[in-house]
Amino acid sequence: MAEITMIEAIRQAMDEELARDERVFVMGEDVGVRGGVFRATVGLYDKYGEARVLDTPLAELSIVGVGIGAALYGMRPICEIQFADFIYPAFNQIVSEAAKMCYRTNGEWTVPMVIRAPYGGGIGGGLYHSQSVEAFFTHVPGLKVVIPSSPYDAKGLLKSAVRDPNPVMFFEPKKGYRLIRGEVPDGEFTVPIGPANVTREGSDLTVFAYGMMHYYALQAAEKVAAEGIDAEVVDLRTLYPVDKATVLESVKKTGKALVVHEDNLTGGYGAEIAAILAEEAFTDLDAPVRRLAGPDVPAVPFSHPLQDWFMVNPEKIAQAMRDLAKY
Amino acid sequence: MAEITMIEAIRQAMDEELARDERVFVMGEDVGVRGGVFRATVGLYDKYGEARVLDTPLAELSIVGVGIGAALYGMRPICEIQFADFIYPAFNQIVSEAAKMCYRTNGEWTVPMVIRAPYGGGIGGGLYHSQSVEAFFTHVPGLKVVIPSSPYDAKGLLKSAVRDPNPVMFFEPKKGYRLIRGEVPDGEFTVPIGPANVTREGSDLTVFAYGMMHYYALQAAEKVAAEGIDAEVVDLRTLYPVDKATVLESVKKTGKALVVHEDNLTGGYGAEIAAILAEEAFTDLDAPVRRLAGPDVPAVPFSHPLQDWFMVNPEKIAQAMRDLAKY
Amino acid sequence: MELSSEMKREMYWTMLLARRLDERAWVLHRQGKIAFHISGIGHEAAQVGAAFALRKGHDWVTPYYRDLALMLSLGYSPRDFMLSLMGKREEPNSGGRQMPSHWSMKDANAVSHSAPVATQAPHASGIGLGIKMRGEDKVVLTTIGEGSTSQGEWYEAVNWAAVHKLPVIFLVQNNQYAISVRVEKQMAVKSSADKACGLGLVGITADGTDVFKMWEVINEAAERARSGEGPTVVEARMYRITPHSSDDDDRTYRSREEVEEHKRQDPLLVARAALEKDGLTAQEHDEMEARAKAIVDEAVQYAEQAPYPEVEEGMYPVYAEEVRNG
Amino acid sequence: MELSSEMKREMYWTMLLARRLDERAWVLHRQGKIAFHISGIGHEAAQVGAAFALRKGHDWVTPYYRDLALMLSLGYSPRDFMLSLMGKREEPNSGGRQMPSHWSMKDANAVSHSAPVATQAPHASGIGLGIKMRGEDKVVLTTIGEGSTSQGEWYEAVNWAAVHKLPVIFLVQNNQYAISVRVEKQMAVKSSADKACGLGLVGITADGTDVFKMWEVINEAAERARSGEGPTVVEARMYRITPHSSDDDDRTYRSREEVEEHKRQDPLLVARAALEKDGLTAQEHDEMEARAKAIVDEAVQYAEQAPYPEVEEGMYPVYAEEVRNG
Ligand SMILES: Cc1ncc(C[n+]2csc(CCOP(=O)(O)OP(=O)(O)O)c2C)c(N)n1
Ligand SMILES: Cc1ncc(C[n+]2csc(CCOP(=O)(O)OP(=O)(O)O)c2C)c(N)n1
Ligand SMILES: [Mg+2]
Ligand SMILES: [Mg+2]
Repeated sequence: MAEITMIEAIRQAMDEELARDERVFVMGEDVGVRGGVFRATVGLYDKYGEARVLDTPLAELSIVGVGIGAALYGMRPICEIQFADFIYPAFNQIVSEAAKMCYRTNGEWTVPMVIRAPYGGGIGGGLYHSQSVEAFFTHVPGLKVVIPSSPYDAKGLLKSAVRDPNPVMFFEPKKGYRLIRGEVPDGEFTVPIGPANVTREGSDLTVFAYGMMHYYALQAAEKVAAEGIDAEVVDLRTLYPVDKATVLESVKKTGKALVVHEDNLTGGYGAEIAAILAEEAFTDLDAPVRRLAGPDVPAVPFSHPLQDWFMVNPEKIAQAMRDLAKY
Repeated sequence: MAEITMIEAIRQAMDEELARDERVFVMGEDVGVRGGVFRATVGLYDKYGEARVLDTPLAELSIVGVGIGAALYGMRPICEIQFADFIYPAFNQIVSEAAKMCYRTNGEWTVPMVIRAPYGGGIGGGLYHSQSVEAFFTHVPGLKVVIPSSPYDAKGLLKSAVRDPNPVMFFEPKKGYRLIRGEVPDGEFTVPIGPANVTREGSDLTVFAYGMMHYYALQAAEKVAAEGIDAEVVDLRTLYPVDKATVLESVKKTGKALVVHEDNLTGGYGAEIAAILAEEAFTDLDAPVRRLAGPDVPAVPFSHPLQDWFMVNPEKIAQAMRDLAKY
Repeated sequence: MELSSEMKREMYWTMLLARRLDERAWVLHRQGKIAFHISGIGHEAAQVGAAFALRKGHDWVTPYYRDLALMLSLGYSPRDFMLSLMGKREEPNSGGRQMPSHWSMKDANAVSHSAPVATQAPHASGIGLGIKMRGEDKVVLTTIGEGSTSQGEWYEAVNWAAVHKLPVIFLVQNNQYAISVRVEKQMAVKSSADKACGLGLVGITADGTDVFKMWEVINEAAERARSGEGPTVVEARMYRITPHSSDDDDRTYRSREEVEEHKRQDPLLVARAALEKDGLTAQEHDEMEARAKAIVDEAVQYAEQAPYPEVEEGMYPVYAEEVRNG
Repeated sequence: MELSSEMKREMYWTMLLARRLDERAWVLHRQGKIAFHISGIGHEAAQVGAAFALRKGHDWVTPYYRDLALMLSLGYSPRDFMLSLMGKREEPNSGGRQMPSHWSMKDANAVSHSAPVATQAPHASGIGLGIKMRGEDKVVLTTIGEGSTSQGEWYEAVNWAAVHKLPVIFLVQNNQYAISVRVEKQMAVKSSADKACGLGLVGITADGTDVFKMWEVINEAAERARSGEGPTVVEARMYRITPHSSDDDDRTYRSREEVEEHKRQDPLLVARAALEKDGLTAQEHDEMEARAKAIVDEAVQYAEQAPYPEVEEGMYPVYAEEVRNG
C-alpha cells in the first residue's frame, strides 16, 4: 500500500479502467500529449494512444454532447471539463440529455458516462477558476454527483463512476490534488456510489462536509477535541442521490448539525441537508442547523486578502463548531 | 380598473415600458409578427416596429449574449426564452456573464436586462415544456429572480424589472397565463422587487409559495379554513434575493411552515426556505418544516395520468396543511 | 446503384402512409381526442429518401420531431404513432412520458429525441466517433430543421465531425420557417449546406420534394462516410405545408396564397407523377389508399383502447438500475 | 488612408512597451512576486494594428486575455497592468477581484472580459446591434483565440452579426495553439477566416506579425462596418512565443526548435526593420528602450507599494445598487 496524492489516485483510476475495458476512453481539452492542465491524464496518451485519449476542440458543449453520443453507441467516455467553472456551456447537454435520457425512453437508452471537473477555490484562480458548481447538479434527477475527499475514495469512487450505468458528475477538489495524500491499495478495489462515510465518530455535534471542506472539517474536529468538543464528521461523498439515512442517524445521536461547503451559501447544497434535517429530524435537534459556506458573492475573488476572506478554512469551521457546541 | 389575465398584464407592462423608454426593446423567437407563441407580445411589432420587437435566430445562448452586449451599450433588452426548458443553452451567458459583470468590474459595467420565460407544468407539455428552472438561478449572486402569481404583480413586477439596473430573471407561470385573472389599474404603477407578500393572514401555519402554486395555496387555504384551519399564505414573489424578514416574521407568528413548489423536491427552492427556518427560526417552530413539491423525476411526464400524478394541486396542498396543522 | 421499381413503390407507399397518419392526427386533434400534434406534411420525400439510403438496423439515426415518415421507413409502426399521440402506456418511445413525435427506437438504432432543438446533432457525432473507434462501416444520419442550425450546438457537432472525419450525415430539412420566423432571419447564406464550406466538409443542397433525388444524394453521402471520406451536410428544401404544430396559428404570419402555392409542389404529388410514368395505375393507387386507410383506422382503434400508464410508473426509471421490463 | 511616420512610430512604441511589460511580468513571476501571468508576446502586431485602426473612445472593443498591447493602445496604463498582476485595490479592471489580464476600461469602451472563452463574442454583436439601432457610425472589435472559435458561442455571435449586418469585426488571433492543442484539432479549414464563407460575411486571413498590414486590414473592415456593409472575420496569423501562461510547461508538447524558429518572425523585429527603412536610428531605438524601462520600473514600484483591497470590499458590489466609488 502506497501513500499517494489525490491526483495520482485519479490518474490511476483512469489508467486501470482504460486497461480493464476497451470501451472506456478519455476526452477533453489538453488531456492528450499535455496530460491535462493538472496532469491528471499524464502518461495515458502514450500508453493508450490518441484514439483513446483524445484532445478535443475547445468546446465543452460538444465534449459532453459527443460523449453522450458515444455512450449511447456503447462506449464509456470519461469527459474532462478543464475547470468546473467552464461546465456551463455543456449545461443543456447534461441537464436536458444525459440526465433525462433513461427516464424519457423508459429505460430504452441509458447514458453511462463520467464527467470529471476540478472545482473549488483557494488556489489563486480568481472568479473563474475557483467555482463550486455541485448545487446546479444536485437538483437534477438522473444524474449522480460525487465528490471525493481522499485519494482512496477518489480512486475507488472514480472506478465505480466509470462502471456506473448512469451519467456521473465527478467533481475533484483541485486544492487537494497534491495537498491531500493517503494510503491507497495497489490492487483492484472500488468504493460504492451512494453511501456517505462517517469519518470521525463523536457525540456532541455532527459536521457534514465533502471535498476540501471535509478535509478541513477533520482538522477542525481535532482542534476542538483538545477543547473538549467531541465532534462527529460525515463525509457526504455522494451528494446526489443523498444518503439520508446516514445523515439522520448521525443527528439522532449528536442532536446538532453543522453543514459546511465552500460554495455560496444561498441555494447551496447545504440547504438540502438542512431542509432534510428540519423536516425529518425535528425532534432530534437540540440546536438550529448551522450552515457555514462561502459568502453570497459571485465567486472567489483573485486578490489574496479577498480570497482568504471568501474561503472557509479549518479555523472558521472550528469556530462554528464551538458556537454550535455552546448552544 | 379592469379585470385582465396574467398574460395581458405582461403584455401591457412591456407595451408601457416600450413607450416610456426608447432604450427598451424586446427580442426572442417568434416575438415579432407572430406576437409570441403564448401571444405575450401581440401587437407590439405593429406598434413599435421590427427594430424594437425583434425575431431572433433560434439560439438562446445568443439571445441572452446579444442582450447582454446591448445592455452594456446602454439599451434595456427584454429577452424572451420561449419556454423555460430552453434556457439551458444560455446558462453560461447568464451565470458567467450577466450575473458576474457588476461584481467582476467593481461596478464599472452593469447589465440592466430582463430575461422572461414561461415555466411550469399542468398544460400537457410533457418533459420539455413544463419545467420549473428557478432553483438554478436562486443560487446565483448577481441575479434577481422574480415569479409573479397575479396579473397585478405580473405587471408591476415586470415594469420594475425593466427599470432595474441588474439582470432580472422573470419566470411566468404559463398555466396561469389565461387562467389567472385579476384587477389591474390602468395607469402607471410598479411593484417593488424584493418584498414577499402576505396574501392571507392566519395564525395556525404558514404556507410559502409562488407562481401557480401560490394561486393554488390560496384556494387550499380557503378549503381548510372551512375545516377550522387558519392558514397564513405568503407569496414569495422575489425569490432571490429572498425576503428573509417576512419569512421569519410569519413563522414567528404561526410556528409552522409548509413550503410548496412544483419543481422537483431535492435541491429545489424550498430547501433554502426550510434551511433559513431551521437556522433562524429554531425556537419559533412547533413542527417540522414541511416541503410539498414535484417528485424527484426528471420532469413532468406527458401522459395525463402521469402529469396529474406529478403536479401539486390545491387538494394536495390542503392535505399537507391538514397534516401539518395536526402535528 | 439504381432504385428498382419495387423499391420506388415501397418508398412511395411509406410516404403515403405517413401522410395519411399525419392527416388523421389533425382530425383527432380537431375531435379533441389528442392534445398535440406536430406535423411532417411536406417533409415526406426528404425523410423517406434519406431513410431508404441507409442500411436498416446497421446504420444509426438521431432524428427530430418531424420525422414520422423517416421513422416509419425504419420500422416504426402506425400503432406506435397513435399510442404516442394519445400518451398510452405501450407507446414505445417513452411509455407515455414524452410528447408525441419524440421518437426512440433502439432496434432500429434510432436514438431518442428530446425537444430542445439541435441537441441530437452532437449525439450523432459521438455515435460517429464510436463507429470510427471500432472501425465499422456504419454511418449515422441526423436530421434537423433549418432554423435550428442557428444553434451553436449544431455548429459544434458539425465541426467535430469535420475535424475527425466522422461518418455522419447532417440532413437539414429546410421548410422555410422556424415556427413563424423565415429562414432569412436565421442565416445570411442561401442554404444551410453553404455552412459546410466554413467547416471544411462537403455541403449539398437538394430538392427535398423529390424522394428519388433525395435517395441519391443521401446514398452518395453515405458512400463518402463509409469510405472514410468524412461527413456531409445536406440541405433538403421543401415547404412546411401545415402550421408549426396544433398549437400554432400560421395565419398570423403567412398568407393562404403562399401556402396554396407551395402545395402544388407537394412531394406526394411529385412522387406519384414519377411513379405513374413508371407504370403505377390509378387502381393500384386506390388500393394503396385503401390499405393505408385500413391501417390507420386499425391503429387509431388499437390506441384508443390501449390503457394509460399506471400512476406508479411516473416514479421510474430515473436511473438505469430502475428500468423495468414490460 | 496612409499611416504617417509619426503614427508608425507610435505603433511601434506601443508594441515595444507591451513587450517590455510582458517580459517584466515573467520576471516578477520567477521572483515569486506575482502568482500568474498570461502573455501576449508574439501577438503585439495584430493587436496594435487593430487598435490603431479604431477611433479611440468612439468605437467599442470586447477584448480577450492576451490583449495587453491592444489595451495599451486604448489608454490602459503600465501601472494598471502591474496593479492587476499583483491584485491591488486600485487595479481598474475589477479592484482586485479578477485575475490579471482580464481587462475592463469603460472610458475606452473596452468591455470586461471574464475567462470562459468566447463569451465576449455575442456581447460584441449586442453592442453592434445597439449601434445599429441608434444609427451611429461606430464599430465594435472583438478578439479571440483560434481555438476558442470552436465554441458555439462564437458561431452564434458571428451569425447574428451576419444576419443583421452589424458593424462588428471579429478578430481571431491564430497563434497555432490552444494551450497544447494544435489548430488542426480545432478545425478542418485552413483559417478561421474561412468560417466566414459559411455564414455569409467577409473573411480575411492576414499576416498577424505585420503591424502595418494589420492596420490596413482592420481599417478596411471598419470602413465596411461604418458604411453599413456589415461584419468581417479577420484571422491574424502569428505564433504564441511563450507558454500558454505561467502555469504551463510547453516543453511537454512542443520542441524548443519549433519555438526558436518562430521567434525569427517576432512581430517586434518585423516592425523595427520596417521602421529602420523609414529612418528609425539605433539611437532613437535605444531611447525608446530606455523610456520603456523607466516606465516599467516605475509601474512595478508603484504597484508594489499600492495597498491590497480591504477584506470588506469582497462583499460588494454584487448588485448595481451596491456600487461604491473610490
Ligand atoms: C432550444 C429550443 N428553443 C426553442 C424551441 C421551441 N421550438 C420548437 S420547434 C421551433 C422551430 C424549429 O424550426 P426549424 O429548426 O426550422 O424546424 P421546423 O420546425 O421548421 O422543422 C422552436 C423555436 C425548442 N424546441 N428548443
Ligand atoms: C469555456 C472555457 N473552456 C476552457 C478554458 C481554459 N482555457 C483557457 S485559454 C484556453 C486555450 C485558448 O486557446 P485559443 O482560443 O487558441 O487562444 P490563445 O490562448 O491561444 O490565445 C483554454 C482551453 C476557458 N478559459 N474557457
Ligand atoms: Mg424550419
Ligand atoms: Mg491559440
